[in-house]
Amino acid sequence: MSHKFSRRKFLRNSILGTGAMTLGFPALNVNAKEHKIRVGVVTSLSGANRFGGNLTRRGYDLWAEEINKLGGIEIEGERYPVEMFYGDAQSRPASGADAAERLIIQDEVDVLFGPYTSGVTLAVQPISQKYRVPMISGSAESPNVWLAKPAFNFGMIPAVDLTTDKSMMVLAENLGDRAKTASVIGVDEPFSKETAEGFRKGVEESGLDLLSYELFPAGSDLSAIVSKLKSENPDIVAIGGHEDIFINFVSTAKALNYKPKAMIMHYGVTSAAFIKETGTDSNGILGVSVWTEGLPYKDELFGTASDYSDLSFSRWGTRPDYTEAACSASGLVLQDAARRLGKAPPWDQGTRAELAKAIEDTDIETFYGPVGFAKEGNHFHNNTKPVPVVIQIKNGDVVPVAPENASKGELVYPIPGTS
Amino acid sequence: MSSAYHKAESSEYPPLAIESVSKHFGGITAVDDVSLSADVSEVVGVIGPNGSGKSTLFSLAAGGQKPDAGKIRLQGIDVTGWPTWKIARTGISRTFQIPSLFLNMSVRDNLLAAAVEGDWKRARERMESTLEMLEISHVIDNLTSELSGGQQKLVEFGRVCVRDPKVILLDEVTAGVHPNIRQIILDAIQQLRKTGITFLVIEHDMEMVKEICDRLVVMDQGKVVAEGDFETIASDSNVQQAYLGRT
Amino acid sequence: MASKPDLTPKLIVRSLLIGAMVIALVALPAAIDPYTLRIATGALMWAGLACAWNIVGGYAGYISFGHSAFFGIGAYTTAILMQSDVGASFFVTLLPAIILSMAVAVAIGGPTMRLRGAYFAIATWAFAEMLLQLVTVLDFTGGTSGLSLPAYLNEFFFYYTMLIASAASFIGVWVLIERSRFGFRIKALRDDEPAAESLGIRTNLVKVQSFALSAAITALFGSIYAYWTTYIDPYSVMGPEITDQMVVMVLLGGLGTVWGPALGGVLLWITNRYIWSTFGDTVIYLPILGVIIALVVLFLPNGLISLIMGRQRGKELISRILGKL
Amino acid sequence: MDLFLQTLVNGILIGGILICLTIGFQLTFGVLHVIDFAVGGWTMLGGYTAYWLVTLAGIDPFISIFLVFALFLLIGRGLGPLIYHVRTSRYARPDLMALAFTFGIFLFMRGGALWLWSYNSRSVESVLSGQFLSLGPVTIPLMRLSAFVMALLFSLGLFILLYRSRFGMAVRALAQNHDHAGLMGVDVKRVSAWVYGIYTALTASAGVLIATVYSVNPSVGIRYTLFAFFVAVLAGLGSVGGVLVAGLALGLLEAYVATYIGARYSLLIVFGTLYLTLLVAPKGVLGRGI
Amino acid sequence: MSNELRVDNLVTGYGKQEIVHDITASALPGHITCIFGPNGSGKSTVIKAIAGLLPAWSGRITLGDTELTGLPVHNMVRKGIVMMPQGGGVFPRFTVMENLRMGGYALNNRDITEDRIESLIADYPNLQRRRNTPAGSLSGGEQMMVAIARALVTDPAFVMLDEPSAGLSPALVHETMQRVVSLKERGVGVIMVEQNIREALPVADSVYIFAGGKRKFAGTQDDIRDDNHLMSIYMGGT
Repeated sequence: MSHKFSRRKFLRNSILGTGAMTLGFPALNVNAKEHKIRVGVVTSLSGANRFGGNLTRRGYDLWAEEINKLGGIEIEGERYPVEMFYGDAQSRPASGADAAERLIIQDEVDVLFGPYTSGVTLAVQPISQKYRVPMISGSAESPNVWLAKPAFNFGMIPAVDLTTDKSMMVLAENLGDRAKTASVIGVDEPFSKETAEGFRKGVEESGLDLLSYELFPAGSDLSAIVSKLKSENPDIVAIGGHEDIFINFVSTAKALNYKPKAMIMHYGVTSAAFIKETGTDSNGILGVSVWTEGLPYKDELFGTASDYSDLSFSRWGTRPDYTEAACSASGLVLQDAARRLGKAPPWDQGTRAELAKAIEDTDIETFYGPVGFAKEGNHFHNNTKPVPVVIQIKNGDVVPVAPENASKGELVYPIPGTS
Repeated sequence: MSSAYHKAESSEYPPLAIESVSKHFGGITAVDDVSLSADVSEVVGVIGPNGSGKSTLFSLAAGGQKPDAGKIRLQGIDVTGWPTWKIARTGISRTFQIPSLFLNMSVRDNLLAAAVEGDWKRARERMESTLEMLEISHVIDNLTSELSGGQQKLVEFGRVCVRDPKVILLDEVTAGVHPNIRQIILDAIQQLRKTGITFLVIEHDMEMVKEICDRLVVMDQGKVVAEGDFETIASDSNVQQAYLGRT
Repeated sequence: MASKPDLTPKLIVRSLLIGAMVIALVALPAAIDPYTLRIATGALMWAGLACAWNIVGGYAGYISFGHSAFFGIGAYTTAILMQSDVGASFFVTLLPAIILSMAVAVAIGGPTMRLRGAYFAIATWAFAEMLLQLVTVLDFTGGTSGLSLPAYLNEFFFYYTMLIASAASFIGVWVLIERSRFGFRIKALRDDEPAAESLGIRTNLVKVQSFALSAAITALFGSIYAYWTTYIDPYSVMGPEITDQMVVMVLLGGLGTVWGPALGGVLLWITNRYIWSTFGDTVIYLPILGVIIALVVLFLPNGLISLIMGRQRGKELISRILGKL
Repeated sequence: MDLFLQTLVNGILIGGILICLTIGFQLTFGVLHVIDFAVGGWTMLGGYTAYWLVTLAGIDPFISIFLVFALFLLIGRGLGPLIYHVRTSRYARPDLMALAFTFGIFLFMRGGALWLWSYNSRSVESVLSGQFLSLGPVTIPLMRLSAFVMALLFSLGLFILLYRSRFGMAVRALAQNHDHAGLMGVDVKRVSAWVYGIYTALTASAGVLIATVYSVNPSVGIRYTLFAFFVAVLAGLGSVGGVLVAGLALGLLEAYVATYIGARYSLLIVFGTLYLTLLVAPKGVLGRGI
Repeated sequence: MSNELRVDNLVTGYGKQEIVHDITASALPGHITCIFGPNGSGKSTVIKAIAGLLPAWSGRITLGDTELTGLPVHNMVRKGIVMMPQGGGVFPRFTVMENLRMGGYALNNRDITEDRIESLIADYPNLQRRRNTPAGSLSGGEQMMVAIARALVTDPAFVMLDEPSAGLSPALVHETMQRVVSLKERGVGVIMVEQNIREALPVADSVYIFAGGKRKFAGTQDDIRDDNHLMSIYMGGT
């Protein structure tokens, strides 16, 4: 459905727009205003973060499709269908701001769903603030996003500094005496760096011996890093980065005959690309995830976490990761807040401010887990409730291994074949 | 005219004095202990076969090259080793053997660019009168790259004139030009010398040399081999050797 | 130049046109919505940046691939000074931004501009990459996490600020380069450096002056940009794409002309945003741009402006294309 | 000490990759006097060709490298006359116009690749991927080793072509003086076009190796262009022999900085060195022409 | 003579600058044809135009019945015309042998090239000894010898020399002229542009004097009475 939609928009704009060139085609976007809730998605549909950006879109779209199957969001007994609008941030902060303003001005959206990356989110926040359009971010994990206390922005995923250190501590506790030392590396870019810093904090707090902490530029040759780790030979290697780096690290380490006893990464370990590219070499690799399909959460729209996973798989052909899940859950937050607000769309500025208040008061259970936003502190408006799960790849499957209440299998340590 | 002469005569130093100047490139001596001085309003021809060091001498005088030995004086000021732009500002102006026009600029702009370090208030006026003198006012707005070879030579000549210099060095300024254009240049030189400008010209066109030069300096293999008026030179055995080769 | 232009009909038409354009530009915000105004603001910025690059690239003849460094210096100076621990107001930050960028330009301009042609291009690129890497490893620049600025969300303010900055840049360049001595010096240096020297022009000084001027304007736009977008990181204000855009805009509009960069900058930016809002992606814009550059080099080395302003250039172009076939 | 030795090996092997990348580039500069901005673009396209050949046809990169070589030889040969035309045109500054022209080509390649294949990185699998050789405390990744060997073979092949063939003699003559070579009967235009073809073929083949050692995505080109410039500048633009030394020097610099100073600073130091090298010795630290 | 090399009404120059205005001249195989004239007279420009290094703006260049006008430079050697640019035009980074092999490039036959080189180099003991020395490190005179030997590898009908004596010492100038005579003895037509008239005139079979891009004199050495006559042609024009 979303495909058809975008193609139709594409055709319409390209046919009508060719003549009009640029200025003054807002007129084209005037849609018949039935009582719909207009939702704008600002995310990286192109550019360096295109991959992740499209994951967020899938998550948002899946919710929109599901809720529209029921006729839309229910407010005061009436159903209001959801219409989605997209703005491509091109993985650039300034384009994200352009996109947000376009969605708000030209498409007159009532609410925004947020970008994939933290940088773009930081550039879009002031726009949402200016027009008083609430923005729910299903991605964006940098703690920086919440430092400025954005009144209209809400984050579904706990910032990395809340998750990576905890997961490291969980891991250390689980390993007990078996692990004494750890080294942390990370790509020198916002999310990856903060992930690495979180890991470092976790290492220090859990009493492990930190052998080294090193950041490196994206795209560098990893042979130096791997050789150094090999000579230090820590019990745990923690890596902050995206799947590209993990793939590169695993293959470089293999070529240099190095296999750490335990390797923990964060985002991207669970991605299909990582498991496919690394093959059997992914076996035993640990990851941190704020959500997996095995968790015991559920809600009315999507059912259980596992139901959600099946639904997403049948819709997109791949299993969802926690970003997709968080994005879909963003819709649930909107649904709940709109219901509590109890006012029919379209919403004017004042109403949208009330909606933001309603979102701030969110306290719900979803397939993604509990959602509630901090109302003060450094994680203002960040959903700090989810508890990170340590997972391990076993023969291509993602198996939660810690903490105990979520565990579905034994944590294998050291990884067989360790050097 | 007399006032111009008077003004020039009041200066006690020659406008240009080259004193025992030498220049080596690698193992080759391009200019070998050359001395030469030119008086106010004098036109000195520098002739000699290819590679005799004439153009190098010009570069040494105008600052494009630094001499290894010797001194260059302009109006009595020792300018040896000064940067080119600074020497140029003391009143020496030259053309190049290889055309060096500002090809992406109009004729007007070429001349104005030449006048830029001088009396800027009168620059436009001077530019216009120079173009008139050289009879190229009609191409004032053309890009110099669009001009014919002869017109380009005129622009280059005009560029050195417009600066109001005291000494002008012309390096083969009439090479390959139409006789009409050559005549324009000759007339201009005659006219300008009357205002007290000193000329040094490298020239292969002997008719022209004969016509305008007060004095000739013949160079061969970096040295001055003869000096004097045209008739003296033409029958000088050193000169014949320089031109016709030695046996 | 001490001359009064005659009031020819051509001049009257031109003055009327310019007057109309000024009125249109000033009145524009009243006529369009904030989003379109944002695009217009961007177009003004890129026109101004192209104008800045053109000083060095077009007039002095030094193809710089390092101008993103100055954009970044401007953006970072403003961003750092506006952090809450310093708390300077926006306009106060402009002066240090400009001074710092000029100081850097003067410091590196001397040695770097001894290099010619492609060597200069590579050296400036290396310098920009070096600065980019430096910004990512330093703490006070926020490293790769970037910096957020206090948000001031008045679209009129930014439109008029850009308009003033851009207009000042163009008028400045026009006055300085087309109407004063400096322009003759810089163009003479571009076309033939030894000849310029022999005419008394102090080329080394002129080179550095033009580099510093270009850097200052670039930094000015960097400063405004930072305040406008409210968030900057190393790649968004120092990435090579910023320089690339400037180069392409000038090349397309017309190297070494006053209005070419304006044409190139506005046209390309609007095209970019149009493709983006229509197709949702500007990737296709890149290969098209590449082909256009190659074609411009082959057939229209004086840029699009030569089609409008050139006297016989149009004919020349056609004959050149026909000559190729 | 073990780490020191391993770093030495790492540096040498990175150097091998850089040599591959730059050797053809030097040839075009030496002969055509063109600084080709698109050098990273050819690398990237070579990598993608190998990716598609292994993905769609199952051809191992060690075989497809020859196909890539042949394909890009023809592509470059086709484009060569245009480059020659721009470089020898009567524009005001043909060297800069040539730079701008190749910049356009590069943008076209990068944009085209992004459009067709998007931003994802693709790894090229070879039989040697992940294999290694242990020599005492030092581990040598076989894929990198073979890239290094390939770099040496390319260089050797190029040297044989240049110094042992009639065509090579013409190329070397051309590098010294276009007019004089023409007077000896060398068809300058044609030979120049073939030189461009050889350059693109060598560079695209280097791309195959690079994609197999690392991975390939449309944006890698810029970095490789800069690295090629670096090695070329260090070697002295146009010096083919100097590339061997300069490539190794840069590889070692990168490896030792990453290991002993911090990987975070490696690019800063690399670009800083490049900048300073250009200021101090614009004509290169090593070598002279072909 | 069917194998005469002719230029008829040639007009050419550099860039936009017309240097040669309507010159007609010819040269015979087995003869030494000398072109004299002051700088800028167009003498070098003419032979560059014959060699294809400069385009003929108008006029014709022919070798016997073969039209040479407009042929690219690399075809000339295959038509039997070799030009030696000023200074010899040897490749400085090539060894002596490589330079000679380059002379045979157009033959495209390794064996013939090597045979010819061996027979040629026998006449040049200096070069024999320095076969593997880079030409750039040879003296000017030796470079000239390399250039002359190299010009002969293809067994051309005409060799054009642009100021072979430039920059050489008097003794070497003399030796060079003897080499030129030996070319003639091989039956090669020589066209020589020269400054050193005194050395060149005695070996010339026919003489042209150009000045200002025009032909001022054509004849044989006997037509030139004495130095003063020559100087007057040179300096005054006739």
